Amino acid sequence: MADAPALELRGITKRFGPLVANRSVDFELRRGEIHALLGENGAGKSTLMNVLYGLHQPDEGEILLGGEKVEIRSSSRAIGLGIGMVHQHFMLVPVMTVAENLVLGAEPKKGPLLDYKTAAARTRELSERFGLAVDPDARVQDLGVGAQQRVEILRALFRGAKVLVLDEPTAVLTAQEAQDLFVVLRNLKAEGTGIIFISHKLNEVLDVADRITVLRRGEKVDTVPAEGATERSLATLMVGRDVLLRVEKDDVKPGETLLSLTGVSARDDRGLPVVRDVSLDVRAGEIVGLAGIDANGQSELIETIMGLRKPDEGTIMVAGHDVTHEGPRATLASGVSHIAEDRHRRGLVLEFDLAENLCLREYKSPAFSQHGFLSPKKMVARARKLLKEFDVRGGAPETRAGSLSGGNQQKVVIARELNADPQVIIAAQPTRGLDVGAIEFVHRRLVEERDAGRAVLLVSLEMEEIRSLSDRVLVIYEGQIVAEMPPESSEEDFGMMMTGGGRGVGKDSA
Amino acid sequence: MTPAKQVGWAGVALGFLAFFIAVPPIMVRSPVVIALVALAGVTAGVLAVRGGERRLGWGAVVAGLIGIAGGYAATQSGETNLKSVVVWGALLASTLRYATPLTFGALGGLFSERSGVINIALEGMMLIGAFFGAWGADVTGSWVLGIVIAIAAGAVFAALHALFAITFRADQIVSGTALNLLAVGITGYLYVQIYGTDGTPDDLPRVPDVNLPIKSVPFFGDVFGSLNLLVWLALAMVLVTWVVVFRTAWGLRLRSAGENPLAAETAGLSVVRTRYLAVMVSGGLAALGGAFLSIGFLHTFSQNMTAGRGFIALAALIFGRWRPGTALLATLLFGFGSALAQALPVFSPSGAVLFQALPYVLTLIAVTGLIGRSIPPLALGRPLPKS
Amino acid sequence: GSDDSDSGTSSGSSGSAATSTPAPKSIKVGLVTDIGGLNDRSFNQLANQGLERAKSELGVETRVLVSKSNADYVPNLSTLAQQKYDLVIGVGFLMADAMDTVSSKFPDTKFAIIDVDATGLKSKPANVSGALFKEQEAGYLVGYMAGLYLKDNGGGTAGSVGGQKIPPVDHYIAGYQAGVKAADPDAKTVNAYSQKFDDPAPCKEIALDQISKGAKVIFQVAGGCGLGALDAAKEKSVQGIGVDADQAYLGAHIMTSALKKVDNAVYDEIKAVQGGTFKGGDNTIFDVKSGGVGIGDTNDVGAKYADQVKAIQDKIASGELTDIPNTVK
Amino acid sequence: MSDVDDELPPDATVAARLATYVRAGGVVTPLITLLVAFIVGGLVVLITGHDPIATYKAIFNGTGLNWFFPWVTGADRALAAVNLQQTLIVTTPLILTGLAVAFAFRCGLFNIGGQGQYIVGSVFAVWVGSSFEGMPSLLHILFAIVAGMLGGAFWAGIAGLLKALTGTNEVITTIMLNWIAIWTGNYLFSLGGPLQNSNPTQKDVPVSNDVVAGARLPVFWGDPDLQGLHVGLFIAIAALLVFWVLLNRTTLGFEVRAVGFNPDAAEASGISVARNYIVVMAICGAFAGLAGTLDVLGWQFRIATNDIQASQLGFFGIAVALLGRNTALGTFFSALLFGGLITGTSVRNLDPTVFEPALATNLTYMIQGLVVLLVSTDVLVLYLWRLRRRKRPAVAEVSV
Ligand SMILES: Nc1ncnc2c1ncn2[C@@H]1O[C@H](COP(=O)(O)OP(=O)(O)OP(=O)(O)O)[C@@H](O)[C@H]1O
Ligand SMILES: Nc1ncnc2c1ncn2[C@@H]1O[C@H](COP(=O)(O)OP(=O)(O)OP(=O)(O)O)[C@@H](O)[C@H]1O
Ligand SMILES: [Mg+2]
Ligand SMILES: [Mg+2]
Repeated sequence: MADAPALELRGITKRFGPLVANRSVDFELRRGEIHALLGENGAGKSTLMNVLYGLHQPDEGEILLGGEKVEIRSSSRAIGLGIGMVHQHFMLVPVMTVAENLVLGAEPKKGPLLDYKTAAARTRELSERFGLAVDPDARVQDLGVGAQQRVEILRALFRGAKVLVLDEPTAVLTAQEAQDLFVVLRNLKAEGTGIIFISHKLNEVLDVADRITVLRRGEKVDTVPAEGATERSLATLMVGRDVLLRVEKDDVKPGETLLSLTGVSARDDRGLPVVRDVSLDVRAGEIVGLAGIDANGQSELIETIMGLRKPDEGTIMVAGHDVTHEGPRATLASGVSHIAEDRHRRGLVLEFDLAENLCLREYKSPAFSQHGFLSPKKMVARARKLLKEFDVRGGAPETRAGSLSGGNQQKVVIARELNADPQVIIAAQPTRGLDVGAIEFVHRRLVEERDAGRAVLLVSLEMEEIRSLSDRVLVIYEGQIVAEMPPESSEEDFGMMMTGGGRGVGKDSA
Repeated sequence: MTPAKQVGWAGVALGFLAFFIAVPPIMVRSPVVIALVALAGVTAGVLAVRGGERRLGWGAVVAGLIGIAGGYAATQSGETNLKSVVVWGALLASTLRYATPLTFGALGGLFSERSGVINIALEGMMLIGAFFGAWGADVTGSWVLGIVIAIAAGAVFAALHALFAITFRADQIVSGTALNLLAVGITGYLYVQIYGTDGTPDDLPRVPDVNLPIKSVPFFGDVFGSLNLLVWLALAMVLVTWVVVFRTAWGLRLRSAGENPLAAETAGLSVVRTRYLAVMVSGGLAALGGAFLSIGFLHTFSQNMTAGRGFIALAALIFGRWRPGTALLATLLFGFGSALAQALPVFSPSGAVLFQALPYVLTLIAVTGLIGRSIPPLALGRPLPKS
Repeated sequence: GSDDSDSGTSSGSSGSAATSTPAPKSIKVGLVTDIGGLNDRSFNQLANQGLERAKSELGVETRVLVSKSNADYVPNLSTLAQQKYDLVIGVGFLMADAMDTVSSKFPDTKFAIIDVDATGLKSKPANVSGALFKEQEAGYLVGYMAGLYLKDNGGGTAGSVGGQKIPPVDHYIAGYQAGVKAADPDAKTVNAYSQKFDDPAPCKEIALDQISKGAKVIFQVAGGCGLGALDAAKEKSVQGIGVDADQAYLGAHIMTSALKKVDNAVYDEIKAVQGGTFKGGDNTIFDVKSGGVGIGDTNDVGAKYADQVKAIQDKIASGELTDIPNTVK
Repeated sequence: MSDVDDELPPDATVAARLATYVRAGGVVTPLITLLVAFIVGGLVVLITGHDPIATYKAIFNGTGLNWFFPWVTGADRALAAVNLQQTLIVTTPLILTGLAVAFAFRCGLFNIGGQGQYIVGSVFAVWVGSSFEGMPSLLHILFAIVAGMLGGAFWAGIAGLLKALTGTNEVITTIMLNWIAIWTGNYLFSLGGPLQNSNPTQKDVPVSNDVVAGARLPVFWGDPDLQGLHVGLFIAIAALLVFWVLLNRTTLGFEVRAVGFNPDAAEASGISVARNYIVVMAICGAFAGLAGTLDVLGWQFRIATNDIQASQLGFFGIAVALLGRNTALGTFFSALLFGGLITGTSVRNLDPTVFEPALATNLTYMIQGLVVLLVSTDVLVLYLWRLRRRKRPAVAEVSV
């Protein structure tokens, strides 16, 4: 059947326990088509694709490839059927070379041995054919995200993918890198490959896709042609109502400098320099945004400020105190609050109950302990108050933090950090993974804190968030502050600076 | 290598040289010379520390101090005593024998850990190998079959580790500890049940020695002239392991399972199968180490006869940074410590007992000091996420 | 109350037994091993053999308690005493303190202890008989044979491997070295301790080391560990000498064995109790003269020297040869 | 309640893992675990031609736990009392070595070094206990206890220090420290060793001096001369209490638990992870050292070189802690269980015609191994759990 669609999903339902991630979803992909999949966080996009790739088994529904019903029990089966996937979180082996990553699972052999030469040659060949520049012998861990992305795509193509799934491939790319990627995608499309493209960025979707399918709360809402669709119409489809994310805030009235970094440099866990000579000031009553692409030293910079990472050089002052070599406890004590970028890793002890989590900073203060003995009653009383104040739902003081939903966990972190009456707030990805309502709450609180005269350093990968909240924006690239820009600057200008356009050096092309 | 690193390693080498020249065959008798050489090592260490190679530098300082202490002690002791302790040929032959079970164990551990499964159960797997090697050789009357049965038993026992660690996603250290206890129980039970109070028969088939026609070659003849077949096999396995793990497609898959199992999974590989196989290979190799003890070297089985060798093998693996060549060096270091401990009492019979701690102290220093933090496979100890 | 009547009758009957020896009285005998366990191929095993022999030949009722740890010594000894065993035998010098405690608590029970000087016990109990062995005499005999062998083979070294430096071990070794020197004044001796009694590996390494340095005979005094030393002898085709029990069964490489007849000691103590001649608060010395120590079967090599060794044995028995050293320099 | 297994992130710490299991199974899980372990053990007994029921019954009676049955009277009762005393004497150090493992687990550390710490503690205790004759009794005992605990703390602290400073895996270092402790201990009491006894009649025996009468712990049940039950049991029980309070009611315990569950988060909230590693290991060592101390002061009174090589109590602590789920109460009961197994399988109590004691010793190891193995996953319980959930249709479907 020549005119059968390349791929068809019929009535796919996938449950995780009581949660229905996909409910009776139909989906169709034609040959030589770029089909975008849209939906809010948690709408079930990745789940649907994981079902297609054999990583999840559907509870109901069937999959047809070229009109034939297929069962995909494993990813090797999916690969065998010509399905390739570039995952939201990269699936590469960092210590191995590009070529090794590429051939993993379908290795060329010479006798019993791996034929590395052939592997490298084929990598080079493929890379030239599709215009995806990579060095076969480079170790993946030494590559930037853009290059890793290219390796992922090459890997899928190497295995002969006829259907290519890209799960949020542009999330970590700059505007320019994204445009480069789209050129590749159009080439692939011309060769007859069907492409499923997931993104939250409506403009990209309109730019590159032929058709668009929207998921909402696990269900398919509609499939529409890109022609004729607008960002607004798509947003309405996704959320189910008109949305306009706008943060209301007064004009900035900055006061004295509360956080001041001068010439700070630090290394990453492997000992490579990642923070280079960073100097910045954050004053009372302002929100300073730190914009940058993921893995450009933001995490390490925050760790250095918090005393979690030893700087090689430079000084860090908080409200006039030098905390450079003081360690986390003293840094916190000097009046810094830290909304950690990964709440599960740094923000919360999931096995602790909420009362304990809310006391993580202050368990030693006389309010909660005497002579080294804790007083659980006081901890619970305080927790009860905070949980109410910060509208944490689904949790009592005795509830284990791990049993809350992500948004409510984040509220717990925020409650603890803001309640500490800080001078400086470091908010790293404060709304990552939150729903619209929760995002509004967090944004409102941050603005309130700013208005209360605190200095806020906002680190985020979401340009939208940075632009709507910040009073000033600093751009970080390869560990250096490369520019200070007003938040009103255009997306393109930001993109330029964030990719090193300001210095004229490209990282990934090296 | 950065210059600081070179200086650091030179310092380490000088430290050991200070000791080396004090003992036969060179036997420098002047403490001053020894001290000068060792001090040069210490100085190099300090320089390396200054140059940023802190750990290596301190390692060189320690090596220098050991060099002074050991070298000085050597110059102060009688030449006859020295000559009777430091017979390099005998010492190294003994080192190889001590190292062999450890090498098998460490290589076994390498397979398992490279695939992402912590193998603290090496001790138990060795013990299983020791018993079933002896039992197999006894019932079949053939050492070859004894070895085969030992390997099979080790692999089956390791499959249990795989079942719990991989399929049931148990904490791998805890389940490994359990297997060690279980191995003591199983082998002890069977031993008592089968052999009662008589012990294994005295005509247990033996793995033969390989007699090379180099007996008369000085030094080499003493060391390599008549080593057990399994000693040679252990050395060969180091090479084989390296080729398999780093030069074959399966090795690539194995390492990818240990570094990023999800990546391997999405490349269409079965991480579960890879890990099972790796853990079972691990069991087979460790069991071979046990079989060396029972039918290669001692020709008997006794309860709990591995006596902690599995743990040392694990330490050697870590010290050797999960690489076959360096792991071999680590086992040789430990073997040398044991051999030396056995020879040293000539100097001080009352301190003889204390010398027994030498190999463990050496391992402790080695694991913590000199070489620095070794970075394990990224996914080591992590079960595959559930889908 | 029953305690008294019991011991009263037993002492009464044993008084008459001393003179007339009627049909053997059925008594209960308990044996407590030390932590080496029953299959140590050494004195625990031998003690058990003695007990078995007494059971079949003397018709006594027996029970063996194996100690798994030192925590078992006192409860094991006292359990047997409480259960009215007529004789409770402890094995090994590590049990000395426990024996001291328990025997004082049960003055009416008879105790015997192998390898311990009963007069040296802290509370000097009158109901404990010590069984001491002159291991040095056995060591001397096998050493003499080793020396003769060396002499015939162009001289050389006689090696010995001890478990730990403790008295019974050193007695053997001291005698052995003296014997070697007596037979061949030019022979050298080497000795080392493995520090272990169970793991055969260190003993084998020590023996291999000694052999590589010219030892032509290896004498093991290290229990289960020592089997490794004898295995080294087998592998390197030198002569091995067993210890405690007759270890000739290990193969043709076993020149002979130095015997310490713990089985006889146990048997004798039982017989003494049965016959009413048991004497507490004192030691029984087992030596060449009494047949308590001696030399085992020889292989073809050793057989050549059997007569000469026999002569020495007679000399020791007759008291002509004394002052065999019992400490290793 | 969601499936416990899916709740666990793949990189969960041991502490988090065990906490999840405690939540999931409560007291039922360890009981089922035990049951399965005993059934498997029984099967082994059966297959090798013995009667498992008679064997287990004999073992049980050997523990002396039948003392609690009112219908056991007369000589049986007296015997049961003695056996129970012995069981409790073994339980005492097991509680403490169990705590030494459990406390470390709660901080995310795996302390396999209980054996070495036990040895070092007992060495210190025997040294203090056999010196200072004439010191007031209570003071002497306290002194010896403090010394023993400090000794253990010092020994374990080395592993903590190395972990904190260089990140060296504590599993490896504690194992090495065990061996070093064994050989150093052997050296101290060997002939000519610095702590070998000074008694002229015993100068050939590699044993320490005796603990003086004043430093011995009073016996409160049974014959003081025949290894009756000493008051160390109460000290161990007090240690359980200390453990619980320390962990749950002090700032130190708060830190320990935080580090155990999530060292990154703990560090970010100002808790020094390195300091906790050192402190926690030292406390663990103090527990294990106390175990050795109580043994020395309670019934052993001296240390011979062979005792050091033969002792296994430190290793048993691992199984005790795991079965007890690192909780105070759990540790008590599992210590009692293993104490019972040890005495129950001893030859004194187990009639060789029922089951050969040499086999029984190994059966204990097997049961111990099975218990730990099953605890490592709680696989059985989880399995039943899932089965039950599968049978029961999803109650209410929740949309995303
Ligand atoms: N393995 C799993 N077990 C249980 N629930 C899961 C699992 N994977 C996903 N979910 C849940 O299923 C829902 C859909 O998740 P999915 O990852 O498909 O969302 P998404 O549309 O890809 O969101 P995003 O845009 O954030 O990537 C979410 O509520 C998520 O928490
Ligand atoms: N891996 C998982 N296993 C089991 N349940 C999960 C898993 N992931 C998510 N859930 C459940 O799915 C539901 C939604 O999860 P999700 O992570 O999408 O929440 P969220 O969207 O981040 O939180 P919020 O709704 O507060 O923003 C929660 O009830 C959570 O318990
Ligand atoms: Mg997704
Ligand atoms: Mg979400």
